[in-house]
Amino acid sequence: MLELPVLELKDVSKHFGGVRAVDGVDLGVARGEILALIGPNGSGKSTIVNLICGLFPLTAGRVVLDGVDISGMPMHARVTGGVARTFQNIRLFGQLTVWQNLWVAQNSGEQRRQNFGRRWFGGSRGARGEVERTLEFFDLAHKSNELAANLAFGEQRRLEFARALSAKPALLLLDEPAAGMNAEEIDQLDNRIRKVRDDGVTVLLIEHQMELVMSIADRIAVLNFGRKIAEGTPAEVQASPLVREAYLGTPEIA
Amino acid sequence: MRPATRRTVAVLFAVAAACVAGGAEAQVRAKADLRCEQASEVLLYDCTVGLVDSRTNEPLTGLAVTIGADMPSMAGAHSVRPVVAAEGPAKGTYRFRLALEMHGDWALLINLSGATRDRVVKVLRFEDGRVGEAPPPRR
Amino acid sequence: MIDLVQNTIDGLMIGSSYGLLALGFTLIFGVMRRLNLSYGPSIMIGGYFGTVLYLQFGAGPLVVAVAVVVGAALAGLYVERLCFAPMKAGAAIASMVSSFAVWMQLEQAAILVLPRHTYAFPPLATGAPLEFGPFAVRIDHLVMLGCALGLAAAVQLLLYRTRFGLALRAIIGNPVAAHLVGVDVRTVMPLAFAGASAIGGVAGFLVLAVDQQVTPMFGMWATLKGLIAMMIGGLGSVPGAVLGGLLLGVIEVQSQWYFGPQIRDLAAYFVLFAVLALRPRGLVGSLSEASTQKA
Amino acid sequence: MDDYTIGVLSNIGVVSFVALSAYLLLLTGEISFGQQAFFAIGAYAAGIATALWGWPLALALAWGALSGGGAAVLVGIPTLRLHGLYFSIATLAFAEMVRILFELFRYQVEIDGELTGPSGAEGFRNIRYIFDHNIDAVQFLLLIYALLAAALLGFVLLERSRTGVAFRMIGEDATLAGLQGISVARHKVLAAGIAGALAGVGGGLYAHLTTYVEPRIFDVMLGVHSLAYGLIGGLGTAFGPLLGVLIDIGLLESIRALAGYRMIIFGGIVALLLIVRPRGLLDERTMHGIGNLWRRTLLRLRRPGPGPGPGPGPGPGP
Repeated sequence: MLELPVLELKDVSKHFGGVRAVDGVDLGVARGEILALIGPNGSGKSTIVNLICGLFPLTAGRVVLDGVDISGMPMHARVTGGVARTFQNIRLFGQLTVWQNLWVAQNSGEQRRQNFGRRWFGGSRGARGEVERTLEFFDLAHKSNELAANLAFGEQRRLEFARALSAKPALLLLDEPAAGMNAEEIDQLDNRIRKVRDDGVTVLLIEHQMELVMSIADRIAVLNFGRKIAEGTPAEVQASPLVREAYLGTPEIA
Repeated sequence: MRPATRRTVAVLFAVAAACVAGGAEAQVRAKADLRCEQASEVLLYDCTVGLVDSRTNEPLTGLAVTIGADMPSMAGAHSVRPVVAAEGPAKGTYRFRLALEMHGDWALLINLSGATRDRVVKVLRFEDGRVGEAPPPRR
Repeated sequence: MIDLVQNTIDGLMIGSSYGLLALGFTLIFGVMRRLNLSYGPSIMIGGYFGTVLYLQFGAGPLVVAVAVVVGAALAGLYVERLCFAPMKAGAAIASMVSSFAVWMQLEQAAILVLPRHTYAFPPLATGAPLEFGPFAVRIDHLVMLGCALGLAAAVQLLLYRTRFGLALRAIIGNPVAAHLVGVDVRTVMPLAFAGASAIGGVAGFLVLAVDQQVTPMFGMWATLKGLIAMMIGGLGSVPGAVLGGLLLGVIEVQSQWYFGPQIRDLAAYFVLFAVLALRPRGLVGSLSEASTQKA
Repeated sequence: MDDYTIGVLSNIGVVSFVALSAYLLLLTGEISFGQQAFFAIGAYAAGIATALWGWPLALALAWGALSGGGAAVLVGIPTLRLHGLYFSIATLAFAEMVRILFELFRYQVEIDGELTGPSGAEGFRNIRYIFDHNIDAVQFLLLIYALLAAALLGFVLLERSRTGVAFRMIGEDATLAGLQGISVARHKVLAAGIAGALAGVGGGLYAHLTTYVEPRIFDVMLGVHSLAYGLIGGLGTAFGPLLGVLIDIGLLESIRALAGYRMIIFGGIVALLLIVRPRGLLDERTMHGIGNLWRRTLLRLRRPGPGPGPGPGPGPGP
């Protein structure tokens, strides 16, 4: 790998009491790729996302973003540094409007400099334009002034994705974005993730929907019991006997 | 600073200036001597307040005197409607009747207007059949 | 040195009543994860029940004690019905403020019935203090300590050795799951509420009997003391409540002896503040992780 | 207007400052039982400034605000990592400590032949600025409401700002707000500081309004009341706590015929109200509804034609 990976997990562990939710995982995400992280329920996928964005402290190991060790950084500083995420269970600010949800999420370092001094009395024209473009892209423009809590389920999912993008992240963590979606919605999601990647955002995708994963992932890493058991192209991973064993009884991998 | 901010600040300063503007003159300061005793009914008290100029000790006569009462421990919760005092027989004394809501410590705000504007605050403990100085609160 | 020990003894005795107050508090907080500000005023209502019986009918201490406990339990039930039962799951703040509004109600009701500032309350025991060498212990203080330890032990047994306790702890752990496995939240909660207020009622009776007077300020006093003791000891824990109460009592008596009454309260609040800033979970761990969530 | 009405209106205005102070912290999701402490600090600081140091009122009020805000920031830092009940109780403990310290606080100077200044539990009398400077009750009332209007304007601007929206985000879900790149700690200290300053101004006004303060005034009752105002009036707008104050003091004063039953009725009304509307009368949804209605009306006025339409870039408005 010539270029420095966007994200590197170095021997990362997270123990909850005696439970080793994540146990010595090494993982690199290259710039501009879509890396899918899969594994059975409870294999530690979501924990890894939480460790990357700083929700939990690490038990051991390091998280390196763009060559900078962010292991000890508070959550908000990681966002400024370029990490954004969505949630498996939708988490929105329900009492705020769609517009507000996106506007205040503009927190990359560059956006902050632009917004400085305009924090108090409305956003800059650039900030507004950005929000409008994002809303357009996610087909939410007509809902811009609606309270987030009043949106339909699918719209809320899109808003979450949109909000994560608002921070202009270098690395986007998508935690089961297709959960609860129908085929058509998954198709749109697929297109959007590709488009986002083409715009230069690196994507770490956690997903159970194997069709989606196999269709868009450049590489796949497989977790089981908190350990990485396989990593490679979709074809390589599908061929791995360890993976088959881990997924025994779940036919969709085959 | 944006125009809106500037305007806000300007208004604030104007208000502030207006407050400072009222010139300081040496005002007469009143001193009050307040006595209360229970009237015919429980929680009803007859009070007499003697008002004198604190420098000269001259009785202050011909003033409009109103009395407000409030419980310090529950400011605002039990305040009674202010009563107007009537000038009494002795020079510089004013009499009024208070209907309180409960026993305990009451802060009486004695407001003077007319030739002299002032306010004197007295804290008394009103009990069943007894009115006295309020000792410093314990609990 | 003798002072120090004597003060510690007095502090433990007085602290045992704080422990009882905290015990009732922690039961409500542990079960519903709600802060009942009307807890103290409910006890005050019980106290007024008692004093009316005493002054009007010359009731003896035992009858008065029962009246206080029953009165407090009834008032507690009223608070639960009005402020806590109708609230949806997320409305913790609203029910707390609501319980404050009811506090105002209860206090005014008490003043309406008995408008004087203080009323006499029957003494618990008037005998001379027991002497142990250079140290003296008041008999009513001993009764207080005995009741506190006994009740705390009973509550602990109730929580960990009975079906009702199991139901309570199931609710604390996970209300939805408890409902699914057949614990009827709607009957357990009022019971817990009345029970907690009754425990507070016992504490209230003991304190009032030692003071031999009741005032409308007692409600606020009881809420504050119970709250402080509970927070020092640790939310949701029976031993924590007792320990917190005893500690608070000792701190108060010692600081009053050496520095005077104003420093007494200052010291209590200072310790509370320090405990929260340095060790927010309190000195003893909590009944369950969940009970430390937002109130 | 008679003196009585002026007095009640002045009270409403002054108490509104504490209510706004508690409301600001409620926005960030924290329940403070301790805003009365900053009210007290502001009252003593401003009272000392005019009565003992001979400062002009405007400067004294600014000093009151500074003291209140400064104290709030200082106490905010160690209590920051506390949440929920822990934070509430910590603020209560702090406020009671402040009240007791004022009971011990003596600082008296001879002025006009009389000892003036805070004298422990007996209180602090003769904060005579308005009498010495011939400011009559109506003028002082206007001052209170001018400052209140300024504070409200500040709130309206705040709620349109990123910082204001960030406050609300933290209030709804602090972890999620942190994951949007918002520094929760910094925003909370900021909110605590502004809230303390607001209470400080209110305290300064109160001291000069009554000419007399004593530590007992600033006990827990005041703190819980100010908390209740926002919850009764509504958390959707800064006018909510004002409505709460108006309902409490205004309504209570207007039904004086019920003297003796007032608290029973008021307590009942509040308890029932909170069952129906846990976030108060003017809650977020109501305010959003009102905002939409207003926007649609404006649109219709601007270009007469059918349909409200989706509306243009709505801006960051609430």
